[in-house]
Parts: sequence; structure tokens; C-alpha cells
Amino acid sequence: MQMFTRHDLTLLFRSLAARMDEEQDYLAELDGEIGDADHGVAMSVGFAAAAKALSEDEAAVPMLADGMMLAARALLNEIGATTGPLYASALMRAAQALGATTEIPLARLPEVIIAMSEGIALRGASKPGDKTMIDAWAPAAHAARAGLATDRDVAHILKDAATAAAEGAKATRAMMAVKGRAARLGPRSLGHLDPGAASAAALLDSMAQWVTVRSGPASS
Amino acid sequence: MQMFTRHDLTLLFRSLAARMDEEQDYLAELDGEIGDADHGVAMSVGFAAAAKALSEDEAAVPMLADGMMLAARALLNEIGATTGPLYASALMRAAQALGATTEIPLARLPEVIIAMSEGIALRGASKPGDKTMIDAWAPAAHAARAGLATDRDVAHILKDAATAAAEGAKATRAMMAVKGRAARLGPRSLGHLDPGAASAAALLDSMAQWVTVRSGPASS
Amino acid sequence: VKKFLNRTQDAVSETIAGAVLAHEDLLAPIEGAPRALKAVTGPRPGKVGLVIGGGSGHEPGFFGYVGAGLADAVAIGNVFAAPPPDPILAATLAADGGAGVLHIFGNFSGDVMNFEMAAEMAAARGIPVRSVITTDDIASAPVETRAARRGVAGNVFVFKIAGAACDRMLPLERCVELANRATQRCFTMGIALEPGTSLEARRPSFRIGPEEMEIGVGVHGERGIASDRLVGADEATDLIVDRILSEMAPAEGDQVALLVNSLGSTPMMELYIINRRLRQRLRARGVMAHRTLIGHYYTSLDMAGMSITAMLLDDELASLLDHPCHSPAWHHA
Amino acid sequence: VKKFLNRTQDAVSETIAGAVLAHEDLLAPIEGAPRALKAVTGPRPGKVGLVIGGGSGHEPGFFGYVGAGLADAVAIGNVFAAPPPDPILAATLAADGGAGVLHIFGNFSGDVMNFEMAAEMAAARGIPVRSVITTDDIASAPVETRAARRGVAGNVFVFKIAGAACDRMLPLERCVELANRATQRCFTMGIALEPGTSLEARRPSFRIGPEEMEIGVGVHGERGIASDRLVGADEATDLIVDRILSEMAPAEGDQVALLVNSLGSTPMMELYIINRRLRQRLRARGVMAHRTLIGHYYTSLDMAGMSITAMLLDDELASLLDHPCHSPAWHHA
Ligand SMILES: Nc1ncnc2c1ncn2[C@@H]1O[C@H](COP(=O)(O)OP(=O)(O)O)[C@@H](O)[C@H]1O
Ligand SMILES: Nc1ncnc2c1ncn2[C@@H]1O[C@H](COP(=O)(O)OP(=O)(O)O)[C@@H](O)[C@H]1O
Ligand SMILES: [Mg+2]
Ligand SMILES: [Mg+2]
Ligand SMILES: [Mg+2]
Ligand SMILES: [Mg+2]
Repeated sequence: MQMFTRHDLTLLFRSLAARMDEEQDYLAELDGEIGDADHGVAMSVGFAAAAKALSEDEAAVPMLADGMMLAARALLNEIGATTGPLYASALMRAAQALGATTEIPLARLPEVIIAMSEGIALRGASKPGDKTMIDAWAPAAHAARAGLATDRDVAHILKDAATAAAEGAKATRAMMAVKGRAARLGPRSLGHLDPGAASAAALLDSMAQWVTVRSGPASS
Repeated sequence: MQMFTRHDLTLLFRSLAARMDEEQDYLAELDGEIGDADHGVAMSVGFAAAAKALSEDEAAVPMLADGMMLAARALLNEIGATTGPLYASALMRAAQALGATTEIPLARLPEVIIAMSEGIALRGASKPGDKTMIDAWAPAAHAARAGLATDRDVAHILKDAATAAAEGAKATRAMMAVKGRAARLGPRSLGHLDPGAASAAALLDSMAQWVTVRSGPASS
Repeated sequence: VKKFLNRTQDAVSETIAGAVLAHEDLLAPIEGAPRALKAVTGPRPGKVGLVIGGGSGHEPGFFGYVGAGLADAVAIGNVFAAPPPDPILAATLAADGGAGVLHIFGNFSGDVMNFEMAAEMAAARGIPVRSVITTDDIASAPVETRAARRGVAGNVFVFKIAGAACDRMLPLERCVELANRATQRCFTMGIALEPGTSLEARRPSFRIGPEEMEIGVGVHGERGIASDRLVGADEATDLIVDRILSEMAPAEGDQVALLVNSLGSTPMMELYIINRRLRQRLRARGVMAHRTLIGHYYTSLDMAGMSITAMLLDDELASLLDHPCHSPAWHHA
Repeated sequence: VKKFLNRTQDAVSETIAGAVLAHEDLLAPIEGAPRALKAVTGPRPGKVGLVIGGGSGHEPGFFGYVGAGLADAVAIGNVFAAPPPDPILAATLAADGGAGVLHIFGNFSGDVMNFEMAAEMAAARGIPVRSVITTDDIASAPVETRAARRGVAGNVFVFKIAGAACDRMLPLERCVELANRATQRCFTMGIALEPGTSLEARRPSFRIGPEEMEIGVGVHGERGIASDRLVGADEATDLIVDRILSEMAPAEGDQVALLVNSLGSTPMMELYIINRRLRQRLRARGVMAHRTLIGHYYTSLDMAGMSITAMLLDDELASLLDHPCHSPAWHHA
């Protein structure tokens, strides 16, 4: 059985950070349209800080849950903003899901997606349709739950989650923002992608790719 | 003998004001290059105020000298700046030259040019070559003096003065400013026309045209 | 767009360093918290501590309002980003005089979440924290959903009222009540002519057409609630004053405090021209200006634009407004 | 370029009207002189009157420096144009307390000529006037021809020193001497990133290339003495500090007053970043900052740029600098 180790956690976050770095300009542009143009730098700097903390303290903090907490705190204190508490909350809830262990079966990774989605929803009190990152996370969590129930291969489950997130993000274009900065624009937010949903879809896509590589050639 | 009356003074200043209004944008552009871009509005507003004062008080102030003083004061108090004191001083000296009379022979108009040039030179303490309006006024005054000595027709004398002023103004392009705002630019003032010289040339050209029309078909 | 910056990522830290040096007599660092500052006058035993904060890019907000008669400490976020809980907690500890701490911040999801988390952390350390969330931006949501509105330049007045209340040694509940009353009576609206420049991209984050202006902008370089045809100073002022007066509904003889604020690159000449019209309109309505602030009080990087804030006074608010204060951005004796 | 203006030709009058309304407690009109204002505190018998003035477009200059401990009256010209003699005379009469009047203005041909004419008119009415012409802009002429230099943001310090000297009831000759000492010890230099916008044309009066900046600009939207490659905040600061230090030649332990000034649209964040570097450089040289002003003190319409002024203090200047003042732009107790 393939395991997801504490070192994998570091590697996963490095991938996420690299992806956020790539997406920075695009996210900044999206946030410029209906927000304050800082979502790109927030995500990029936040995940870089999380990855750095995970790398540096890999030996000192061997438990997955503690690692997730470390990542949460690093991200939160690096960026604050809206994204800081939301993703910190996501990661803290993921930490609870992972528990005090140094590794878990790789197949349990969809649980992380479910936990993160719950953490964001709890902290942000937003529902699908509000034109926020929840519009990507909630369908991803749904796909993850469905996948776990049907016992599908982890790489495929994550791919399904990523696809659901991408579709969810795309759907925000037609929504009017109810939460966050864009809500003040009222109908002017229509026709624009939500930057937080876009970055969420990118995170989930990056996670799916990482798992695909990690789990080797697809088995189904 | 053709006379230059108090009403002619009003008409002359209306022509000068109209011309300064036409030149406003061009002068602003020149002053933008090596100064603070306000010479156009200063000349236009200043001569408009002088013309207005001369019109309104034509009956109450029938003497030419008093009219010139009125114009000087109106111009000065409308614009202040560098141009205000310089042209006020020019007009005050012209007032002295005209004296307490309601009209003078039109042929004496070149004296006004000489007086104005002297007034400017006295107030501004600038010499030809300093890249100022004196580079237009001094050659014009020289031409006026020469013309008076040779007993030429007044319209021609003023045309000669205007030509000399235009050439003097053109020559400022090659000069490095010694006086005024442009002096602070040092060698960077090279290659630019001096706005004050350009407006002086336009004033003198407008004066010559006015006299040509006023004195009827040329007699030489 | 060109700017006097070094590395973009150092801009906030360098700004804080420069501010502490410029205002050594007023501002002091807080040990171990590089993104928080405290007043040199420090907390007084028995005085409610006042902590303010928010993102950078609003200079002189927020550290400009730290000092005697104003806030005791400030937490400073990245550009247009709420500070994380840690500096807010550090500011709270630094401001604590044993009588509780008041947090005041604008109504933005980031600020609300981070201040909430910090308040919980402070409570866990035995410091009672109460929060007042400002909602003065009348353009940002209809009056029926006032609580959804943004907190913008009116913050300056709310800080002042609360700072004076704290300085007068009023108990925490009273300070909260007064700060809430101030924000309820603050009405702000902004108009932008040009967007601000993102520090990273060094270009405007959106475009405003050459014949257009944005109405109802906030203070984060964001779009307003609507684009409108560009108008002159008086008409632009009227647009705002109409909205403010209709919500404020002042009675004849009422007194207001005014803030005519540059959002960044709009120069003071234009603010004075706007103030002239603003006062004409108020006079016509029988409303008196008790005090006017005019200048760069609460900015949005280099956005070209302005906001007008009017706070409807009562005797108590007027007296608190007149209470002396000494901070980088607001001094009076 | 868009601006909050009504008719261009009304901009100055409307600015003055707005200023009087914003600062009713400090500024008052002068009967019959729409382009002059006086301090509400008025002249005091036996006190030397201080009159300042210059063109508009430098807001809060010049009326921002009228008030207790500062100037008694101000004459206001058109945009970037010296005021005519009449308003200067009116200001002089309004400032006269029977002990003579001090005129302070920057070294520009227009200001010199108009103030001279007004001084002659005042003298004819029996009011002795002495003039101090400021020349702090070190970029505008070499040190050998110091008297040819422009007077720019350093004016603010010269006004302050003179205002304090007058307020302390020193005789005219001493006030002149102190103001002259202040201007001799003031060193200013400015850098612009973008030109300002002429009100009439509503477009920049010249162009600065995308990779260039202008060094040694004044405060009238004019070009500097040279174009240079665009550099970061620290390098730009160094460029200025090198020039200032080499002229000022301070000894270790010397104290200076600092003004980090926005020329218009440069926001305060950048000024603080510049101040950080400025203080690093001064510290390395063993020079202490006695007091720092930072913000929009002496502007050039909406020019993007900044200037740094340092005034080398002695005990007397430091004490005058610390003297209380209350004006629209500078308050301290
Ligand atoms: N209450 C909320 N719940 C979930 N997501 C939210 C909420 N408020 C805002 N967001 C998300 O945050 C994104 C903006 O993040 P960011 O730009 O980093 O923060 P800020 O808006 O403070 O500048 C939005 O695009 C939206 O997806
Ligand atoms: N000392 C002087 N003597 C004569 N002309 C001068 C002097 N100083 C400046 N000028 C003229 O004034 C012109 C500028 O006028 P203007 O732009 O109206 O005033 P300012 O320079 O005060 O903005 C210059 O182009 C120059 O011709
Ligand atoms: Mg954002
Ligand atoms: Mg000029
Ligand atoms: Mg933000
Ligand atoms: Mg000028």
C-alpha cells in the first residue's frame, strides 16, 4: 500500500507553491477586475511560506497533523488578508483529519480535500453560489466523497475533484458575488471569474497531478 | 497727418489681446519645454485685462499716458508673475513717452516700441543674449530708432521692427538662458525658443499689422 | 507606472521602518512583532487600550492615527491585505492597560476574520477585547444592509472619537458604544478618476475610460459601484453630497465633522475646490461644519480620486472630536 | 489628465474659498483683496509681521503656513505665477503690527519683482519692509552662484524659523538675520518621475521617458537639470543625499531638520521608504534628525516626484523650530 509520508507533505506543498507562483500574474489580473489585485501575491507568498516551514521543520515536526498546523500558521502569518484565515482554517481542519501520525495511506488523500473544504466553509460562512473559492472547493469535496464511496483509485479521485473544481470555478463567471470584496460591486461582478475559485481550481489540479506522479502509472 | 487717438490705443490693445489669445497654446507649449507652461495664459489673460480696462475707461481716462498706466496696472494685477512687472514697466515707460495728451501723430508709434524695450530692460536687468524677451524687444527698438532717424513711413518702420523681433526671437534657440526660470536648466535650455521672446515677436507683428491697416495703403 | 520603491516585497517593512524614524517622538516598535507599532505614550493603567489596523497602501493610515488621544497600537498588513492575527495580538498586548482593549477596523472579510482570531487569542490570555467594525461607505451596500458596507475614510473619525473616549478613561462598554455611534453617524463616498498602481505589476489594476469616472470606489484600488460620465468638481461633489444628505437627513442647525480626502494622487488644490462646493451645499441645508480635515488622510496607493466623509455630531461626539490628540497624521491641542 | 475642477480660470479663487472654509479657525479673508489671506490670530502690536506668498499649485503652500507661530498673511498668485504687488501690499498692511514687516519668498524673477514693487509701495505708506529670498534648491545653480538658486520646499523651514522669531517678538533685523541663516542652512533637491499636468491644457507640460527620471526639478512642473536612468528608492535617495551632504558638510553629532516632501502624486508609502534610506545615510555620517516632516508640504500640482530638504540646525534654530505653531499645514504644541 502506497503511503503519504511527512516528506510527501513537504513535496506536495512545494508543488502547490510552485503552481501558485506560476499563476500569480493571472490571479492578480482576475482580482484586479473585481477585487484589489492582490490575490496572486497572497496565494504565491502564502504557499511559499507554508512549503518553506514544512521543509525546514521536517525533522523537528514529524507528525502529519503538526506539519499541517505548521503550514497553516506559516501561511496565515505571512499573508493575513482573507486568504490567510480561510486556508489556515482549511489546513487546520486537514490536520485534524490526518491525526497524530507520521504517515497515512495515500488513498486517504481525498479526505484532505473534504476537510479543507469544510474548514473554508466554516471560517468564511460562504455557500456555493456566493462566487467565492467555495464554488471550487465544494464540488471538489463532493467528488472526493463520491470517489471514496466508490473505492476508485486515488489519482482518479483527485482528478475528478480537480475537474469538478475547474467547472465550479468556471461557473463563478455567471454569479453575482455575495461574499468578499467583489460583493460590493453587485451586478458589476457578473461576467468575471472569481480569483479565489480560480486559485482553488489550480491548487486542486496541482494536487491531482502530484498524486498521479506519486502513485506511478495509473492502475485503472 | 494721421493721429493715434485714445480710442486707437484701445483698438491696438484689443488686437494685441486677440493675438495673444491665438498664440496661447503655442506659447504654453514653448514654456512647457523650458519653463512652467504658463506663459501662454499669462500673456493672453494679461493683455485681455489691459484691453478691457482701456475699453471700459475710455471716456473717464482720455489721456494716452493715463490710458497706458491703466493698461499697465490692469495687466500687472491680473497676472503678477514675471511678465506682469516686465510689461507693466514697459507700458509705464511708454506712458511717459506719450505724455499727457489725448492723441499723438501716428508716426510717433515707434517711440512706444523704444520705450517699452527700455522699460523691460530696466525692470528685468537683462541684456541681449540672455535668452529673454529682450532678445526680441532690443532689436525691435533698434529698428524703430533707425527708422525714426531715416524718416521712413510708420507702417514700414513697424514692419522692420517686427521682422527684427522675429529674427531676434528665432536666435534665442541657440542661446543658453541666463535670466528667468529657464536659466536653471543651464545647457538644457539650448535648442528651444524662448517663450517670452516669441510672444514679444508676436506682439510686435500684431502692432505692425494694426498700424498697416490703420494707416491705409502703404505710401512708399 | 514608476515608483520610488526598492524590492516590492520589502515595501511594507521599509515603510514601517521609515515611519518609526520619521515619528520617533510618537511611534515605537513592539518587540518581536515587526508588523505592529505602539504609541510612545504607551497604555495607561486603567485606560481602555485602542488597537487599530488594516492593510498597507492607505498611508498615513493606519499608523498615522497612533498617539496620545488616538490609538495605542496598530497592526499592519501587506498591501491591501488585513494583518494576520499575530501582529494584532501583539498590538493588543502592547495596548493593554488592564481595562480591556477595543479593536476598530473596517468591514472587510479579511480584517474581520483576522481580528476575530486575534481577539480570541487575547481573550485566552485574559484580555477582554471588544470590536467595532466600521461601515461608513454608503456606496458599498444599500441602507437596508448597512452592516454589509465597507469601512473607509470615516475610520479616521471613528478612531478619533474612540481614542478620545479611551483617553478620558471611560469604561470599555462606553468606548464601544461611542465608537459604534460614530460609525453609525459617518457617511463616506468616493469617486476615482484613475485606478491606483499595483506595486507588483506596476500597472493600473483596471482601466477607467478617458471620459469616465468610477463612482463609489473604496480604498483598495478597486472599481466603484458604477462608471459614470466624467464631470467637473462641483458636479462630482454634488453626486456625493446628495447621497450623504439623503442618508444622514440632518436637521437645520446640525453640526458635522468633514473629511475631504485624497485617495492618493489627487492634489490638494482639487480638494479645496471640492470643499468649497461641499460647504455651499451644507450651508444651503442649514448644516454647520464643526471641523474639517482636508488632505491625504486615508489613501489607496496612488489612485486619482477623492472621498468625502461627513459625521453627524451630537454634543458628546463634538466634545470628543475636540479632545486633544497627537499622532503622525492628526495633531491638535 | 482628469481633474476635479470647474472652469480652469476659477481654480485659484475656488481653492482660496475652499481653504478659508476648511480652516476658518486659522485663516481669514482680507477685505478688498481676494488674493490675500491673513491669520485669524492677526498681527500683534510690536510684533514683526511675516508675509509669505507665491504662485498657486503648491498647495498646501503657501496659505498652509499662515497661523500662530508662522506667517501673519499670505499673497496668492495664479498657478505657478507670482502674485501681483496689490495682494502683497494688502497682506503687508494686514500683517503690520507697527514693528515692520518681513517678506519671505522664493528666488524667482516674478516673485522678486512683484515683492520688490509691493515693498516700495508699503514703504511709501510708512511700513518698513525687509525681504528674505530663499535659495535652498542646490540643483538649480552651482554653489559658487548660490544666490541664483531657486527657493523651493526649504521655504517651509524658513517660514517656521522666521514665524517663531516674529512670535518671540524679536526685532525686524534679528528676524531677517534668522530667516537668512535658515535659508543659508537649508539644502533641497528634488527628483520627478512624471511631469505635472497643466490646468489649461490638461496634459503634461513635457515628457519623461519610461526608463527615465528628472533630477533637480523645482516646484513648477518644470524639467530638472538633467535626465537620468530610472533607479530605485534607495538609489534615488542616495543621489540627493550625496549632494546635500557634500554641500552641508555636517560634523558628527550635528542635528538637522528634515522634510521628505511629495511633489504631488507620489504617495506617502514611497516617502517613508525614502525616509528610511535617508536616515540610514545620515546615521552613517553621525548626523541626527531633530524633527522630520513627511508628506505633501510643498507641491507642484500633480507631479510624481519628491524632494528632500535638510536644514542644518544650531541651538537657536532648533529652539525656533520647536516653538509652537498652528497653521493649516503645520501644527505642533
Ligand atoms: N467569506 C468567504 N468565504 C470564502 N471565500 C471568500 C470569502 N470572502 C472572500 N473569499 C475569497 O477570497 C478571494 C479573494 O482573496 P484575496 O484577494 O486574497 O483577499 P482580499 O479580498 O482580502 O484581497 C475571493 O476571490 C473569494 O474567492
Ligand atoms: N529678467 C528678465 N528680463 C526679461 N525677460 C525675462 C526675465 N526673466 C524672464 N523673462 C522672460 O519671461 C519669460 C517667461 O514668462 P512667464 O512664463 O510668463 O513667467 P514665469 O517664468 O514666471 O512663469 C521668459 O521666456 C523670458 O523671456
Ligand atoms: Mg484581493
Ligand atoms: Mg512661465
Ligand atoms: Mg486584499
Ligand atoms: Mg510661471
